[in-house]
Amino acid sequence: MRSRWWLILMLIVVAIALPWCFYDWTHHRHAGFLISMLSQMGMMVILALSYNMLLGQAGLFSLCHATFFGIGGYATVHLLNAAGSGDFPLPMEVMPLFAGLTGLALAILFGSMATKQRATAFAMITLGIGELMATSALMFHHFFGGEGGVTTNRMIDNSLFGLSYASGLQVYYLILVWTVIATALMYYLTLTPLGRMANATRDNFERAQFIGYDPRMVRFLQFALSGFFAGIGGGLYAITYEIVTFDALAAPLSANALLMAYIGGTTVFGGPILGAILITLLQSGVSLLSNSWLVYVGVMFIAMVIFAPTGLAGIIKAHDPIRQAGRLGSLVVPYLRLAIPSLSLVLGFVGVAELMSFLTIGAAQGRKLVLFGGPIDVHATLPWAISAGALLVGGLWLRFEAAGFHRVWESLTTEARR
Amino acid sequence: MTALSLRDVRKNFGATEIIRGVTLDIAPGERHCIIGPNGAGKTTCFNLISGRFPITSGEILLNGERIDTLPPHRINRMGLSRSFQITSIFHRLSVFENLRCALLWSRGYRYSFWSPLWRQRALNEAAEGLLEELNLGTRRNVLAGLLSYAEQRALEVGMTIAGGATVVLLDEPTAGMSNTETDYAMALIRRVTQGKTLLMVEHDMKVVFDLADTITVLVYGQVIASGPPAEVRGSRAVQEAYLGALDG
Amino acid sequence: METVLISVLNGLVYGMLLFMLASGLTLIFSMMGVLNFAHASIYMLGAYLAFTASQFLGFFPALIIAPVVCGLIGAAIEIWGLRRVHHNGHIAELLFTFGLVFIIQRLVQMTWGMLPMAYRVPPVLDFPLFSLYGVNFPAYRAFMLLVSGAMLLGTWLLLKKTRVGLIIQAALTHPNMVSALGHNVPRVFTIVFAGGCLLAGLAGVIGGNYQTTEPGMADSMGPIVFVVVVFGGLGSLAGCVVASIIMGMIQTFAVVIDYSISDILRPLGVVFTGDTLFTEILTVPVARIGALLPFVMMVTILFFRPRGLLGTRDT
Amino acid sequence: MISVIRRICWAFMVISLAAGGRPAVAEDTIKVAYVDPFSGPFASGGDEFLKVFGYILAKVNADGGALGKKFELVPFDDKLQPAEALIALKSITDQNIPFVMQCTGSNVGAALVDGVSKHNARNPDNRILYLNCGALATELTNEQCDFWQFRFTGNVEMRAAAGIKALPMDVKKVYLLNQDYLFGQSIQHDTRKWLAKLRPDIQVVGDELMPFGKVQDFSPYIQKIKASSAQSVITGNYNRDLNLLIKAAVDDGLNVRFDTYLAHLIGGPTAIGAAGEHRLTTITEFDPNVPAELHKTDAEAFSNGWRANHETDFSEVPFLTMFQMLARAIDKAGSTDALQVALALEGMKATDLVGFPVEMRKDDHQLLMPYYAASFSRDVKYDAEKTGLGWKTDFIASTEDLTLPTVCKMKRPAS
Repeated sequence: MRSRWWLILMLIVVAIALPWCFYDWTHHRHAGFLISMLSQMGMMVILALSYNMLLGQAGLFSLCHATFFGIGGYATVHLLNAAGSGDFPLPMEVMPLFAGLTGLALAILFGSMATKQRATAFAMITLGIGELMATSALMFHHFFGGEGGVTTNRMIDNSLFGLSYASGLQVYYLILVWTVIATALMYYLTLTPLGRMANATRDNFERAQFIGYDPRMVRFLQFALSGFFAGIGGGLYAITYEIVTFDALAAPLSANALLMAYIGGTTVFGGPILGAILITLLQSGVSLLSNSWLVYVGVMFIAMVIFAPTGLAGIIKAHDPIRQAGRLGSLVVPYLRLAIPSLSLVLGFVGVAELMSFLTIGAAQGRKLVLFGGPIDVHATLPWAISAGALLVGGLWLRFEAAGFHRVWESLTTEARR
Repeated sequence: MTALSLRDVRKNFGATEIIRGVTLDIAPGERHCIIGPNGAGKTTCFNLISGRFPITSGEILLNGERIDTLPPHRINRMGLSRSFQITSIFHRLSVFENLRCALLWSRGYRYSFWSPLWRQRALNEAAEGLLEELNLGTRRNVLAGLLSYAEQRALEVGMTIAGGATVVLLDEPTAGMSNTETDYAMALIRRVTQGKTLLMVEHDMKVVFDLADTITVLVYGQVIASGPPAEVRGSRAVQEAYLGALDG
Repeated sequence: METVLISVLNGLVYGMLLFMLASGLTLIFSMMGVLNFAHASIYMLGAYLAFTASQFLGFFPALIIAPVVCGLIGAAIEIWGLRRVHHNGHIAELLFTFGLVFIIQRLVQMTWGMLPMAYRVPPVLDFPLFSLYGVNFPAYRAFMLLVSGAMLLGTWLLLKKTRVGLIIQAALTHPNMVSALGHNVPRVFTIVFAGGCLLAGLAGVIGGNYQTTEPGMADSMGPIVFVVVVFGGLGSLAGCVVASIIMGMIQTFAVVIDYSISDILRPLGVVFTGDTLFTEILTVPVARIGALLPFVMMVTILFFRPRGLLGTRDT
Repeated sequence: MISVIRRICWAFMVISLAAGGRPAVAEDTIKVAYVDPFSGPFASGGDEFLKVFGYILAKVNADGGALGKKFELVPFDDKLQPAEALIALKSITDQNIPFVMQCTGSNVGAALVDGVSKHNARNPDNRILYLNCGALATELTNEQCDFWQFRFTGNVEMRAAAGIKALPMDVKKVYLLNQDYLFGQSIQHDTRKWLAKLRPDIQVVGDELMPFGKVQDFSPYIQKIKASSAQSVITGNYNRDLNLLIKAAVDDGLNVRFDTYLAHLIGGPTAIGAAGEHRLTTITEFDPNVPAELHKTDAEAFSNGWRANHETDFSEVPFLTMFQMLARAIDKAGSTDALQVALALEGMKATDLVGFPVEMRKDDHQLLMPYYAASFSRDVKYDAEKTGLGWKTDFIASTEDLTLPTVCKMKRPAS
């Protein structure tokens, strides 16, 4: 147990220190891009964790989770405008809480409809709700501001600690505080009767009935609470970007929540945190480097789904028995032997994908392919040969290494179990 | 006043009639066994009593109150709990968690999302006690899905009685067990259902005649005999149903 | 009066287009339980393949080639992809199809470029068949009705009357028993998935030139197809047909209705003033929210009847 | 412990630097950040404009660029999402790029106007100018106007005015059909306003909003238009929502004029094809036939230079005017400081490629420019996207015609 608290503490320290690592000494200011990416990660961690309260904890496959995130955002924007104009003075630090309450209210309304069913029927009802909300946000101007969205100004100089929230750093630390609070609360929830019964109804809702619990009520409460936390995330979104448009409650964001939770690992509480960090990096970072980042995202999902259905956290957790047996050291060499072919496989694939995309689309855009340092002539056969070669060699070699790795893994796990 | 009674209960799925008017009365504290050939409607009876399926007509009373229109969780809260023919437990929770969940409602925690479970000493002690009673102490933190078949059946029996139900329904608790396991399971059932009303479906005749105060024989959805073991053993109707008509 | 008749006809045409797309998904979704989000992408592929094939070989050969190629692509996806993911559960399968959507979209953008294709109705079908009260009814729409009708009949016959159909029907609910009887169920799954993709490809060939062929066409048809399949009920072809036609009619007639909830309440003396969100919702004419009605209906029917209209088993 | 954090920092450093897109050591150029969608279903917008800017910058740089340095375009993918655009804005200001340009989507435009003005207020030493080359909503240079935004494309009201002026006198009944979101609604509002002002004789027999991008079958709308016996449909629809509308009209045999605003957008002529002949008009900023009709040889040469190796047509004259005026403003200001360039740019008068006078109005930073009402017909010198039909200019709304009042009350920065 002790090692886990150290890990959490270390993570928080890193999160606090990170912006200062990239302080731009020449201009005496922070790397704005890094801070906004970290802020985005904070929000996405809350969104992914609150989504996993449904998918991982209660086995509810929802397709409209962004609705509560977005409504939290819209509520916060209107609250900020009201606070700014003075007729509803509210300190900035409390705004996310009100955003959460709005998310809770909407989750109660939609939850009463959706949680009457389970499995696919539940998923389809949430698909319907998601589409309804996104389109009405585009159409109705009064609350949603139509397509231009609703803008606000976060500098309402009404803060418990006298902060002006002008600089992105202060906003980032507000987000960090709320992310820690929300994560702690969500973790606490998993240790309460409702949290345990959510897992129970996920595993076997009929047995849950015969120990006195109405599965529908358990699903409903879990759905409502997850809406509360998603609303908090939405509030932080509104404070960071100071504008909320219908994109904050549209289908792509719901899909994002699902992908972050699944890639991170739904069986472990901390899984979605990993997923949120990885997906935000992919979306904000890699998308600036290449236009075909969507292909990489798609291929990564397919690889994860086939080879690692339990997600990243699932893989890490699978190492526990070996770690307890103290045999982790003997895994280092097999992992290294795996690393080289997989690196060549990945680089080969990236090479082929970029060459193909520049051959067809990039060329027309008049942009040169800059890869691994130098500009590359897309029509020359050499880059194609190298990339295809790396891909093929990497693939075959990886298959061969994987077999060896599997043998080592089996021997270690059986040994650890004895 | 009977603990549990069925009055002319009928059930049909579409056109086919499964339960054709069953009337049964079980006194408090009585150990009652239902036997009968496969497809006689034994498990369907259990599903009707426990509210899993709605009845077509008739009445079911628990301690005098009608329960045939209530959903299973309301019936359970009134003091009736059951086990399943196919083991039904929370396979991704540990054994201790399974038992603690079974205790939650009866200890009044209801749907609370604020009380921290690790600090509920009385609840945790009760769960530990149950663990010892089921002799599953060594398997405390193992995921229920990874237990052996017999251990899972024992766990399910434990969960069935954990909620303090006065009427306990056990659906073939010893199915698929070896002799030693059956003896062990029967000793466990006898011990944990002390003072409770027990209704059991069973195929193992040794178990039935060893445990039951009264036996009811169900054939094609109808009760053909009901009474103390000796009387039922001698009844011609039962022999005919089981062994087929002897003399032409 | 004539607008009603024409609207019914147009509603039927649009409904049958939805049916062509949804029938493939009904098979896949109800048979393998796979929430196939890539179904609309296969529909897009069908349209693009038909465009390329019709440039070299003309429309009618393309009508055969494009669906067959889509079917082969579907078989390849099932064998190398879905089969390996099946044991990881339905959500894993859904995520697999999610990944597919991104890849297919980028591949289409790479091979055919970003701009809409000039995939047009073939001249031989591009004439008004008849005109009713001054409004023409183009021959191509009649052709669409013909093809979708043939597809309905063909699928129905295949499922109900042929041996493969019986095996598929049986494997729908009891795959283990079917494999116990010696049928190679994984191959049946491949046949079903390939068949579903073939139907989607055929719908793409027909729908491609009726609508516009562009990289964004998959996203616009995506959600409405799920509504039709779920509203019609899982595992029921009849339900799928009825649901498609209902959705087609709604989309067509909703546009005609111009008054809103507040207009209905006004004769009862209830008038809405003030500039709040609720007045905005209550004063919105039905015509503006025509595209939303299918989702409203899906949510309501699932709430009361999870099996959908004619579904055979609970979703 | 410290070494661990140090290593993690290095990892992030590499990512964020690489994320900047260009190694910092590029030769000395004036960088202009270009934010638009380059991935996902809307990628065609950004992709097409990138080619156009490449062609324009070749000319502007050949004419000497500004301060002796060449312009360099730094693309950022916003996936048509406001949040992504604001994240990109942070990366842009980190690299001290003084100008950010955006040409697709009013939702992203509104976010950038707001984001840039807040950034400049909070970081006076690292200010940035927002060059709006495509977010058309009228509010952006009226209620939501801002000192740091310069719009180099006509807003919806200017286009509506030009469209109404170009309507033939025999049109007496019109039917309005627009998409149900900010852009479509502002077209609906401005078109009615200018119809009442310029053509009170015209009767609006229908006024309809349809869900954006969700309608698969337009025949019901065609029925309503037929029932209303309208002579012309005025619509701001574009891409899919316009192509399907016209296709449905042709299928149902409804011969009525389609007076549109954006039918000339890339891909429009291809998708509509022959169906649009004699019934389709649009309001465009330029078309290859304009210089031919006005005998402007250099403009025609420039436009043909583009047509030589693209199937699409060059119609983005305002983009060229934007860079030409920007270059002059930078030369006049003597630096790329946002405030100096802004002061030099506002009120600047220039002539566009075709030779018409244009002006960057001081009080709302809106470029006043001419618009051409053109109809889709066969007898033109240059056809559009090889469809055999091209845009024939019917009416030219001059810059004076389109100098419309503005309600912008701009907050000017102190220093």
